[in-house]
Amino acid sequence: AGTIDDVKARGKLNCGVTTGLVGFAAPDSNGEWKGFDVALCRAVAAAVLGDGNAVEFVPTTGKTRFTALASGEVDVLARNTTWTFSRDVDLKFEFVGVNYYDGQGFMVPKALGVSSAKELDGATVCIQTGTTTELNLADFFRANNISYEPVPIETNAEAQQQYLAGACDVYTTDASGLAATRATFENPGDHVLLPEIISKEPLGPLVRHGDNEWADVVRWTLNALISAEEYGVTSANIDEMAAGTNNPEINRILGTEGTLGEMLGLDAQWAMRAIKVGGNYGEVFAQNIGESTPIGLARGLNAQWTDGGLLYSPPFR
Amino acid sequence: MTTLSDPPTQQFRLSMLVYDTRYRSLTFQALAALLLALSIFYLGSNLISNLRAAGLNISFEFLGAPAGYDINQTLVEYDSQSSHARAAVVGVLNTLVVAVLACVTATIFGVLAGVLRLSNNWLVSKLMAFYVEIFRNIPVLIWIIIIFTIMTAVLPAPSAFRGAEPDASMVMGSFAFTNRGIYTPAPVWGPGSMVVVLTFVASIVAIIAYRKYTTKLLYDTGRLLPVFWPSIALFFLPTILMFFIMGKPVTLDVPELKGFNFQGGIKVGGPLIALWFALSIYTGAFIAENVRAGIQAVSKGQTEAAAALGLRSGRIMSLVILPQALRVIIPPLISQYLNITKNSSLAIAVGYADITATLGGITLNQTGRAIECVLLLMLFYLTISLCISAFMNVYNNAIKLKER
Amino acid sequence: MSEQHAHDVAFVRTEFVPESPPPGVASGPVKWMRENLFASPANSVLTLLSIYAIYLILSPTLPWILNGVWTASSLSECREILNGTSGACFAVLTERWPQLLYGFKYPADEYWRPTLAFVLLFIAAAPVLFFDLPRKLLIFTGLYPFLAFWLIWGGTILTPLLALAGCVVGGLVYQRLVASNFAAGFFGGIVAALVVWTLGGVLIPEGASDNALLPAVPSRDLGGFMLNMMLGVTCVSLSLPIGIALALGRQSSMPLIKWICVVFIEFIRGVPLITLLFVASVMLSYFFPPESTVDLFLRVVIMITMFSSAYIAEVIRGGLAALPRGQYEAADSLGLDYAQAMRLIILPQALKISIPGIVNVAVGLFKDTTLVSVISMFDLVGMIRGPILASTEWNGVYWELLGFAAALFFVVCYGISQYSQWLERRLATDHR
Amino acid sequence: MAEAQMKVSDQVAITIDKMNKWYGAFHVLRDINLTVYQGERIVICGPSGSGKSTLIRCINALEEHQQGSITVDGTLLSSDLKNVDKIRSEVGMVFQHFNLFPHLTILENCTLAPIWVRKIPRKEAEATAMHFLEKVKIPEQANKYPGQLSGGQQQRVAIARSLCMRPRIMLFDEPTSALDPEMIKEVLDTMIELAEEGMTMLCVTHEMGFARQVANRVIFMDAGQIVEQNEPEEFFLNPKSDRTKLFLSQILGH
Amino acid sequence: MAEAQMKVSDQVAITIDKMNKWYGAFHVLRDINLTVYQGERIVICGPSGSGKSTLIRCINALEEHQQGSITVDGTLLSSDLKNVDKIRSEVGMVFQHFNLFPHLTILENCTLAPIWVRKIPRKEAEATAMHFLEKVKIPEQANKYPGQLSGGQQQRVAIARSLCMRPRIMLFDEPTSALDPEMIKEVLDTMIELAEEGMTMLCVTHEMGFARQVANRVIFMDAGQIVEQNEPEEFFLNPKSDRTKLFLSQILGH
Ligand SMILES: Nc1ncnc2c1ncn2[C@@H]1O[C@H](COP(=O)(O)OP(=O)(O)OP(=O)(O)O)[C@@H](O)[C@H]1O
Ligand SMILES: Nc1ncnc2c1ncn2[C@@H]1O[C@H](COP(=O)(O)OP(=O)(O)OP(=O)(O)O)[C@@H](O)[C@H]1O
Ligand SMILES: NC(=O)CC[C@H](N)C(=O)O
Ligand SMILES: [Mg+2]
Ligand SMILES: [Mg+2]
Repeated sequence: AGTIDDVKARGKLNCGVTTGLVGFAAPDSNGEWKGFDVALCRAVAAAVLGDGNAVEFVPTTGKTRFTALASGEVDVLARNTTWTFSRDVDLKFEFVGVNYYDGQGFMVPKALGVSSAKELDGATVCIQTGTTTELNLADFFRANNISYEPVPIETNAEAQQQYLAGACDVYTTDASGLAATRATFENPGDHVLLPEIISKEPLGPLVRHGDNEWADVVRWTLNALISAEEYGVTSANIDEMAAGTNNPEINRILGTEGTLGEMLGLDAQWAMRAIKVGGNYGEVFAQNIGESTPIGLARGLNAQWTDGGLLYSPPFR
Repeated sequence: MTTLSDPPTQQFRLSMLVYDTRYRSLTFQALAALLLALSIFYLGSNLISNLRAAGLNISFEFLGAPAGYDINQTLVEYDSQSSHARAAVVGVLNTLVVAVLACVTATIFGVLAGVLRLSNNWLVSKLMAFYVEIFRNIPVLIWIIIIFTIMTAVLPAPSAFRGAEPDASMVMGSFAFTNRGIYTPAPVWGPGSMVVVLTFVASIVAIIAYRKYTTKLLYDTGRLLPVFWPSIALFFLPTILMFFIMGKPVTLDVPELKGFNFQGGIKVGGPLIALWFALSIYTGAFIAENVRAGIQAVSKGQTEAAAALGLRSGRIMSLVILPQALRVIIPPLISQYLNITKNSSLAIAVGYADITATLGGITLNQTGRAIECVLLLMLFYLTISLCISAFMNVYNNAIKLKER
Repeated sequence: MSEQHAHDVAFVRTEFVPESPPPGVASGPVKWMRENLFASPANSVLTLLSIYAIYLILSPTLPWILNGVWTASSLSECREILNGTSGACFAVLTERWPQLLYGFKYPADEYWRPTLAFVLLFIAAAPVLFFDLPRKLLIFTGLYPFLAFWLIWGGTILTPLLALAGCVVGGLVYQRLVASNFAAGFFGGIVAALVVWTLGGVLIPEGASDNALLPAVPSRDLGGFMLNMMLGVTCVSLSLPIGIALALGRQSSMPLIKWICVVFIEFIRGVPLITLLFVASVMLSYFFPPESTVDLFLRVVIMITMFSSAYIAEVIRGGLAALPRGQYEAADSLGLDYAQAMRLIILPQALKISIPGIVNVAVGLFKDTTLVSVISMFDLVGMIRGPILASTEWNGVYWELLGFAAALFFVVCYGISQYSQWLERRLATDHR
Repeated sequence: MAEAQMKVSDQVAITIDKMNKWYGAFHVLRDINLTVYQGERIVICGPSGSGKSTLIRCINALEEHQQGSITVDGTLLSSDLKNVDKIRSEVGMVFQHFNLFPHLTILENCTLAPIWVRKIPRKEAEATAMHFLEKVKIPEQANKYPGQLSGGQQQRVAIARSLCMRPRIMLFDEPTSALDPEMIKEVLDTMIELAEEGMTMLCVTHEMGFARQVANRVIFMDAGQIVEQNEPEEFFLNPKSDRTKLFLSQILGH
Repeated sequence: MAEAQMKVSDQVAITIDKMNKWYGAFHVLRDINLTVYQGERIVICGPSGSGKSTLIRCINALEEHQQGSITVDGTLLSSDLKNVDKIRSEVGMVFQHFNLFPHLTILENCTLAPIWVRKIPRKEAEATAMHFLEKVKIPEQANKYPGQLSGGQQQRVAIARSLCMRPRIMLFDEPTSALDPEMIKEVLDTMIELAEEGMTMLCVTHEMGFARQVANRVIFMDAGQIVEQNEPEEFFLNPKSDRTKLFLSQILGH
């Protein structure tokens, strides 16, 4: 049976997330998962099962995430995972889209007085193993002909601990991850992100190869969130809009027109529910990692194409 | 009575498969073989269909591809362009390094604690009992993490050594204890240093020869020469003399804070130290128990008999008690060594680049070749443990006390 | 013949010497100290060194512990309270103890369930651990797994009842059939149990768990020390029967069976538990049918059980080897068949000899359950290293948390090992 | 001598025909031919290692033989487990080292096999057990454990345990050689009583007094062969073979 | 009786004067006075726990005494290690449980102490060892390990091992009580031979035959005291003290 039937039968969506990266996915003190990636999981769950809380969050490390997905332990992996050729082709996964356009950055204590990554010759670098950043790092230092010493680490939490203790001079990972990590520091101001972004890290949710129905569900849920922002559908006004608008695209998304839901194997309100749980893409972004949060990420590349960003959902039609 | 010498040949009946001892065991074994084959087939077919469904295949070609990642402790030449196989070799060597180091120190800790636990000093023996109980009853993973945390959270970062009035300073001006590891001076072998080294090796040989000679002299003539002080003298004097004669050819390269880190000297990385120390102190507690049991296994009568023959306590220890106690101690000691090797796989908790971390960790992850990597990993540990137990069997047979 | 010696040897004591106290060597603490602490110069040096070592350890830790802060909501608040003085921040324990004990997802209203299961565990284990208790208690021991399952996982009570029913029916069929033939009884029992389970599985309504008496808790939500306890207890009890089977198989005269057991045991004992856990987390699901998703907890239980059964098999093999051959022969000559001889004569004795060894394996295994944190399960160590240390409030409180984990394990393991020593002493003097 | 009262029938209890046995390449039993009639009491003696134990263990199928045949009470001892079971339940065996089950009480020792092998209800089995325990004169020990009894008492329990299976033939392998002198008598008395009731007995023993008093036949074995057999009086007074003479001079001498 | 050939000189070998010993608060040896002349053969007997072993262990400084003095061959036993060494090398001791060194061959057992303590060259020590092994009649076992010998042989090796140190006094602590009856004789024979050569011997034993045959004096101890001592004939036929009578009736009775 396809994943979608499994999920429906189970009544729960198994969603792979990080073991804890504030803003993207982390349990709060009540054990409730919160974050940008979490919101996507909830949206999918709402779309498929009608309940944004019908999600089992499976914490995975950089190392365990792919086996968790491949072995069927999770139905979808929403764990700031970079879309790369080999993961798509060789590891046989299906990236359904990009929910955050990112790049690898470096964070150093201000006190070190470093202003460029090129000055890091001989530095000790904390790096999460099993990630693209680990490979980029090797390439970057080799290309610039400078040396470094890697300190391989399993989780963001440990990296943070090592970095703060001074066991490494630099912490490198996705720039968004760096910002999120820095936000949890006691004195975030003592640490700076270096200007270099040494790679492209398009982060997005992924599913197993070969189950296209399921891939479509996740892909279009993500697109629904993005489109919703584009068309101004928010969690606040969605009920209103669901009554019918004069924009046929919105109507198709919200199920008042056409049979898109049916084509996906869902009901007509699937996208409406998905948008309702956490809001549209913009709302999710603003709530979890946006400029008003401690993490304070600007939209940048992640603005709608209409605003000069890269977010560009294919049409619902 | 008849003359028939063989039991009458019976007609074969099906029930004989179960009730006849001749067939019974064959029947059961056939059944077992069938079950085994069935389960292998079941698991195998699941595996194949799962792999096909996921579009994967089993292949070890990835081992030849460039690894792409760097490793911080490499005993053989390695960079990110080397193959995964080479990364695995680096991991194997790192595993062996930490295992061997931990075996040595665990033995020292264990023997010390085991002997001291038998001390008639109340405080010391209680202290050792405390050590043994505390370390045996808390998981080794927790110890590794605790010691690693001490390494990273308590020791100063290299930057603390910087500045006019640094927060930390080097011990004796040449040892730096930092949270990235310990930096010690490294010897620099100048011209002529070979001579010094050779002298040192020669004096070690001389010590062994001298000890052999004293025993032989005793056996031949009954004259017992002093052993301890001459050994000490032989150990130090020739080498030191030669060192000065050759004009101090060996100099020390003292680590110095340059840039982000200390440069020069020898660095023993923090993860290595944490793992090494945790494994040795944890296993040391077990070895201490073995040592104590071994010494206690030699009956009091042996000591008394030796004393009654006029032997002094030092000699009783070395001639009578230790040779017997060692027979009891060494077999469990070897299985503790095996445990150390297996537990060294916990390196993964502190980021030490052993085989589990390279082949079973990063390589597995970057290539997605889970089955292949885990298989290779198990194969490696299995080989080591089979070698150790083969060695143990040989040893056990060699030391077996002759009995009637 | 006595003319040779000039000495008159005859002597008869007429007055008996009364017992007298030893000559006035100093007694009391001074004497004790002289004998036990300062018997010789070397000894005195050792004593002083020990005292210094104790001082070194206690001087920073004691004030740190005594000055501990027990109420604060975050590390920074804690530091404010301490105001620069050295002191522990035990507030993290008071704040997060439910997470440490039960994991961060076990529903808070239901904490009483695992707690109750834990308490009942003692009652269930007692008759196994102490032979003097009435044998009737073993009935409770038999029921306990089902009860504990229901308490911890919740859901419909039908599931454990069905499992129990299956076992009971299987047992009854076994008893029936074993009279004629062991193999028939054994396989008959298994088949009967399977039939009950499949039939019952069809009968249990789909939504039975939805509004059950105890809300269902998925196994992914288990965590903290509870997870360690559950893994330890489950795997040890499951591995006992498997270990016995392996040990008997290894003694078998049938080469194939012996060979299978030897390969299995030596293979498992040759690889570290971590690699087996890797197998559980990354490989095992490839061996199950594609549609069945066996959850991680179960896979880990399978691997740890295999691991510990290999070790237990070796312990039991020792127990079997310690039995004199005469016991086997006496059983044979009375006409008992293999299964009866094993069940009635050999195993009861061999197991009794093996209990201390089994307990030691159990302690080792219990400690090793912390390794599941490496495959990102949130046991006690996983909780500490993951969610708690990563949280904004408690980022950086290592010692309190690690010390707590260490203390918890110490109490349990030390307790068990004391029990095993007591048992060894008792078995040594037990004449029966 | 009580022999007059003991009856030997014409019915064959055990027939051993051209039996040969090897341990590996070592030929322990060579060409054994022996017919035992019901009610016969046979004592087997011979030097250590001559194969006495092996012979009676073969009768009970505790050891396999490689050539020849053994028939017990009409049942041919073959590799068929049913026959083995049948023979074992007809034949009781008492070992040198008693081999009581230390984890069971005396009573449980005695009822175990009747309940599990003969499928006799427990009550009944216990009654039988008490009957035989009375016979060996230790009914009061029924609820103790073997470790709490003296060697002589233990051996008597072992005899009672065998009797509880109501065997038609009893085998004894040096039943008294692990006992202190004063206990030997207790056990021999029990065996004599058994003999008087007409039980077919094969007994490996060096107790010549016992042999004289109860045996119909003494068999002397050496090097895996039956060297001589005769009635006890004849055997002891007029040994025919040199080996027997040598052996008798040794054991009677000391 | 061979006693006629055994000579007792007037020279004192051991003097024990008002010796007292306590284990903790327990008074094990009370007011022991004893003079042993060279060439004397003394048998010490008494009930279990009466302090016999403790007494002879004190002579060898295996136990410390708290009051009184022990002088062996003119050397006062004090806490001075040199005196202790001197005394130990003059006094040989044979234990109940032999205490051979299981990891050394018989020959090595016998040469260990001569080489390391007496500093005798190995060749010579081995010759001496073979001499004494011949004396105890087991030279052919020289290259076996203790575990390969029977109890009696082991005890004889233990005696030879002590003799290799050429002691002037031998102490025996129940040397035969761990042995099977037939082996006891072997060992006693060896001891008798030693006695015939005039060795000064103190022997804790309950072998009355041995006492009668070789002892000049039998000492009876009870409750840590010497209760009675006399020549063997007198001692056994005419015990004076009630305790001695009671004791003798017990051990001779059975
Ligand atoms: N399992 C065995 N494997 C090989 N040889 C054996 C085995 N059991 C016995 N033997 C050998 O078979 C021979 C006969 O043994 P058996 O026990 O029958 O002698 P026995 O007459 O009973 O002697 P004893 O009076 O000492 O009991 C002996 O030489 C013995 O060493
Ligand atoms: N190390 C010790 N500590 C305390 N008490 C001891 C010790 N050794 C012996 N005793 C006690 O001293 C008393 C004398 O013991 P000793 O061994 O000398 O008796 P014995 O006459 O040799 O008895 P046996 O015939 O049983 O060997 C006994 O009551 C014994 O319990
Ligand atoms: N740091 C992370 O956890 C993710 C790193 C990177 N985006 C990857 O997918 O490999
Ligand atoms: Mg025999
Ligand atoms: Mg004594």
